[in-house]
Amino acid sequence: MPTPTLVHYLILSAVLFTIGTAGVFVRRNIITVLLSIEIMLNAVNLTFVAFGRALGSADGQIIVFFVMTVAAAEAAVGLAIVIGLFRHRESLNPDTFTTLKW
Amino acid sequence: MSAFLIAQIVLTLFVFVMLLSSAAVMVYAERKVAAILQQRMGPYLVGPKGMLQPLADVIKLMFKEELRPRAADAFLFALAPMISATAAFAAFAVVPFGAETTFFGLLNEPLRLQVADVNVAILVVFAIASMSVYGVVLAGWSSNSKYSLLGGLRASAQMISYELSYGLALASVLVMANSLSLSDIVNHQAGTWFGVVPRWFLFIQPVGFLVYMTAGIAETNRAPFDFPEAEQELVAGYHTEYSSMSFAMFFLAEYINMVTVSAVATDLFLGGWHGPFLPASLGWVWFLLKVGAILFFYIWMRWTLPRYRYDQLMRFGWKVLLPIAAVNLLATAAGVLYFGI
Amino acid sequence: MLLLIPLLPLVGFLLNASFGRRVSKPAAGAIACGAMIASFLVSLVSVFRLIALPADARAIAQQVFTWISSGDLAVPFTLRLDPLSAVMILVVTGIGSLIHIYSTAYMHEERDAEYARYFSYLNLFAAFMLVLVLGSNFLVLFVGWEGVGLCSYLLIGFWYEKKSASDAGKKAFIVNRIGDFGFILGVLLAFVHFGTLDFQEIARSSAALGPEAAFGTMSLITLLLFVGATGKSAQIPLYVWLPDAMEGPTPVSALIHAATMVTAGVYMIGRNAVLFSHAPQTLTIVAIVGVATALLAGTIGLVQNDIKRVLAYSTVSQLGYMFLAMGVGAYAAGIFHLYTHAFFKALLFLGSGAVIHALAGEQDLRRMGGLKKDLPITYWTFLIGALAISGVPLLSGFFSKDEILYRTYASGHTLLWIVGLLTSLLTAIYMFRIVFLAFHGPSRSATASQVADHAHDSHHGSHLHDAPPAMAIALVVLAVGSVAAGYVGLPQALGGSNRFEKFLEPSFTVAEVRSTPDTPTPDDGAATEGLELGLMAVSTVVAVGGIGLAFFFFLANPRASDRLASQFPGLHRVLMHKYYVDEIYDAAIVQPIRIVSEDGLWKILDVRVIDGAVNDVAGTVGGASELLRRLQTGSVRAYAASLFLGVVLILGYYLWR
Amino acid sequence: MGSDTLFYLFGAIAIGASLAVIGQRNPIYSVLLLIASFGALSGLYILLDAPFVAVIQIIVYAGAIMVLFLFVVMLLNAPHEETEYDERVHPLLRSGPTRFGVALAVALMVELWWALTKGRETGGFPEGSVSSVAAIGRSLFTDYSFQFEVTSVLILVAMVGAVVLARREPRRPRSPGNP
Repeated sequence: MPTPTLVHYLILSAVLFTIGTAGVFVRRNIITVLLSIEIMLNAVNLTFVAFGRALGSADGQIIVFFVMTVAAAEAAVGLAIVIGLFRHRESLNPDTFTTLKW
Repeated sequence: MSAFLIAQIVLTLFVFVMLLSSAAVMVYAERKVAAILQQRMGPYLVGPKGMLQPLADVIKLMFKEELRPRAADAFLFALAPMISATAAFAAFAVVPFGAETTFFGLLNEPLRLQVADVNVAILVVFAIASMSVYGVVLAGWSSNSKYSLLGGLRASAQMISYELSYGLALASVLVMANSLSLSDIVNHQAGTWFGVVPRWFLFIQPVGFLVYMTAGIAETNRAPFDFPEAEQELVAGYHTEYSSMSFAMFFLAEYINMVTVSAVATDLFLGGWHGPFLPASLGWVWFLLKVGAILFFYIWMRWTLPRYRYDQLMRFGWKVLLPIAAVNLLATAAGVLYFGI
Repeated sequence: MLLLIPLLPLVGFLLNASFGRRVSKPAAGAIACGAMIASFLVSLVSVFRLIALPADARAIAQQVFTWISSGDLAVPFTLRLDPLSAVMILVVTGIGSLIHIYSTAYMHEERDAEYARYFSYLNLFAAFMLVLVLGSNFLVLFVGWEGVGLCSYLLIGFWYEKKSASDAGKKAFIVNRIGDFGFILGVLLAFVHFGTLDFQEIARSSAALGPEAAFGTMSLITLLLFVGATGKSAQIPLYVWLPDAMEGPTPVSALIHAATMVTAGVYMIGRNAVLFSHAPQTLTIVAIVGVATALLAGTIGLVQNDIKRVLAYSTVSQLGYMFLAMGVGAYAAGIFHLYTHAFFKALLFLGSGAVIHALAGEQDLRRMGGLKKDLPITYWTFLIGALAISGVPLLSGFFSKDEILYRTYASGHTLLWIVGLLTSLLTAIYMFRIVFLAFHGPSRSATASQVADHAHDSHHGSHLHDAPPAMAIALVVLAVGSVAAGYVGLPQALGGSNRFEKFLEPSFTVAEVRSTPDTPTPDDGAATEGLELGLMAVSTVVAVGGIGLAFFFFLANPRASDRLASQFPGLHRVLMHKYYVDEIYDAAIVQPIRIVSEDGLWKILDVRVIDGAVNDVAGTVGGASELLRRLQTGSVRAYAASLFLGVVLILGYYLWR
Repeated sequence: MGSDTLFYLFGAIAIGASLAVIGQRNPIYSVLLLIASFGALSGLYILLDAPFVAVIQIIVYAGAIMVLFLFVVMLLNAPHEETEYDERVHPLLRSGPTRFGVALAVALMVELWWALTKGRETGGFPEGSVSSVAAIGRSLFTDYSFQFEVTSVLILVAMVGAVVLARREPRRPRSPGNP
């Protein structure tokens, strides 16, 4: 097996990102959809760290912190919305929530 | 394989065995100390002064039947105790417990008495502590029993809440030591002030120490913060449905966690293996003494203080401990900045 | 070392704020006074160290930490002690300590928690004030500047349950905000222009530029800074908050609204003396505003009946003097007056506080009188303060005020000098009006007799009580200060050597520029000395004349003043209503804003334009949506799919290219 | 075991766990598998000389965010996805967005693969790397201080938002005659 280079990390990241994308469409449970989004964010993080390593700078790692904070905020608000939705409809299927207002 | 590598492997196995036996010692000590505090005898039948009692307990647990509720999630039910026990052992891996030594010339280069020397050790301890929540939560959920679920939820809420104060207390120490490595932090505390007072962080960071110890007790779910297993309310909390060896693993995890918290406290605040009278190669004796003292304190607390109420616990954690820890960190940072320590 | 000076009061604040309500009053008071006195002692040590340095290198700096370091903007949190700061910290901590001690007695009737709250605010104020005067750049100064504003607000509204007090607090805050707006703009402009916020660097680069002939950037910067100073130091047009600020406890009025905070504007101009010197247009404006304020406030002060309000207008008037000095370039004279004024004005306020305290809260001059025999300490100390402020020779106020008038005259502003002299006359009149109305003559006090009767009932032989020991100490020390403080700056004309001015001189110049010392300072030659002595004689005559007038109108012949008032009813009414400035502001600024907001912004702009636009847009959108809503399935997944489709297409396009 | 092998091992775990996350219906297992995936990513970060990010990844993602997910799953006692639909309809025959989305994901994969293999081979990583926590911290609090402050505001807003959204509606007081 070849020694991993930047491209290997990028391909790994691309695969993870695609898995996340597919997850958003395949699963019919909002929580899993949110998890898929986390996969995508992590794929992006991997890209940043790999590029930072390749360029020899700390910036890649720093951006990862910001992504993590955004992910945390997103998870908190997203899950709060999920709880609110579940209270109303007793369901977690995103296809249940198609009304534009109630 | 070099002698160094062999020594490293031996050391790792040694630490593992020592942790296992420390749990046994702790069980015995806990029962004896409790008995003394309550003016009872405590275990005295098995072995001299009942010293083989933990062994008997282990044998008894091993021969018991492994029960599992029918509605439980089989995989997670089995996984949960393993997570707990693994996390407990893993955290100790980065804790140094003695100065570098060549074992009286047996090795060519000195070996550090520590399983893995990581330069972000203090964060690793913190990370593994945060992982141990999963064992408890999963145990509570997978048992499919209301007592277990409540216990699990309480435990995780409590551990997450106190993790913040725990982390801030750690941070105030690492700000002072200017390093994330536990060995560096310990070596930073070598020597004395005025030739008498050891340069322990305990004396510069008394508030940090108190916060750390309080949060540590809450993190390990010990009395007076033992809500997850409050017998009177929840039967036994998250491990109500467990028996035999899986129960033993939770039990083991609890005691090893205590040992880890005490060991980390010793490294962070009490100067680790540094102490007078003994040569550096015997520093681990000092280390054991200090850890032992903290563990005794743990047991003493458990049998002295009544349990809080759950809301009091949460209020204390968020409204008292966390602000104190945050102010302490700020003050420490300001002090370090000003005095340029 | 320098850091300790503001840090000690801050620690006092933290202690009192955290635990004050749990400890007894003496403990809370002791913490606050201890912190202040300790700070005073540290200041003394620092100043002695400063004086020990050679005259042209008198500065001690301490960089506490790097505060901001972002791009071009690098601001260290640096404290710097130079002669100017030295004077200021001694005034703040010294007079501050005395007022703290005084307050322990004055505030004694408050509840424990309130008492601790009061002292915590007072300490916080001292900390911010010290940061203000020690800061070595605009941003650090601004921290103190805003901090003292906050404390002023908190302390004016200390009795927040009283509506007038909380209103006065808000008024002070809002009016100051207007000034601060100018100040901030000035600081920003200074940063843009000079690329730094450090005072010394600004002074150096402005000195390199040379004075501005026409109105340019530097004039604009200084003018904006001066707007800030008018807010903080109660000058036209932003002086209106200060008289109302008397709603706060009297020691607060003495400390914040007479001795220290209100002088921050004067200090700020002195601190930037080099910059201001290079903007002569602004200096002229400063001088005119200063003298106009002095005159205006002096005339209002003549007719007010609330003892503290008279003192407040007197403060405004004296601040006007200081700005006059700044405006004619006599920075040292201005700071000298600031320093002597701190003593006698604090003394006068504390004296009035003692009167109010004795009369159980009575502040109306018309209901006082004859207090001389009951309150001897208060009387004598108050009298000394009044003599000092009136400019009677050999007392401190005489030297500083005379220095200002002399320098004004010497710089050729004869008109300003005449107005200043007139104000000096007014000062003597209204000050002795207080003395005669409050302490001499028959007692007109309902309260006093009640108090006396009450005391008579409970235990015989008791009468109105004079200041308790803590208050008396502060009064006596300040009275001694009011007499003696002037001698550090004894002018050459009277055989002194003007040491104060020489000491301050390095603060107002730049090292490089100081190569030509003593340029136009007209302290050489017998001619100028003769002129100075002549002017002194004139102002002495004016002061004594003013006292005489006051004696005639308010003591010997009280009807005469009423007759005078009825002869000029219009003028009297205008003065009673303080030139209707509050009403004018209300009509010219507050009401228009309200009317524009209500009828313009709300009823037309908001309701018709904005809401109308929103409604129309909504209508249009509604119509369009009727068509477009078929796209909106409401299924999150479909949205996500379209989003990804876009990603795939755009990425595909770039790859294809 | 060299670090090369470790890369392939961790990569395989990450991909396998992520596939499993979206491949089965029990949300609890999804959460746990995602934690495993994060663990593998953390290992990759260590291989990339970023131990600090690796530890933070565990503390923040595994220790906090995933606990939150687990909490919500447990709180809602989240039902498995409705299974009758799955039994009735073959995955490839499902309604519009799902089918379309999977096709898009595949297209995206192809495109990314193409983009990454199109360029020259970049070769190995250079020698110098920034792994010191102090260096990262210094950069974070000076060069990125504005971003840092903005992020803290974001967190605050998210916190308030989460509290408001998840709060139970205050129950209306019952009328006295109607127990």
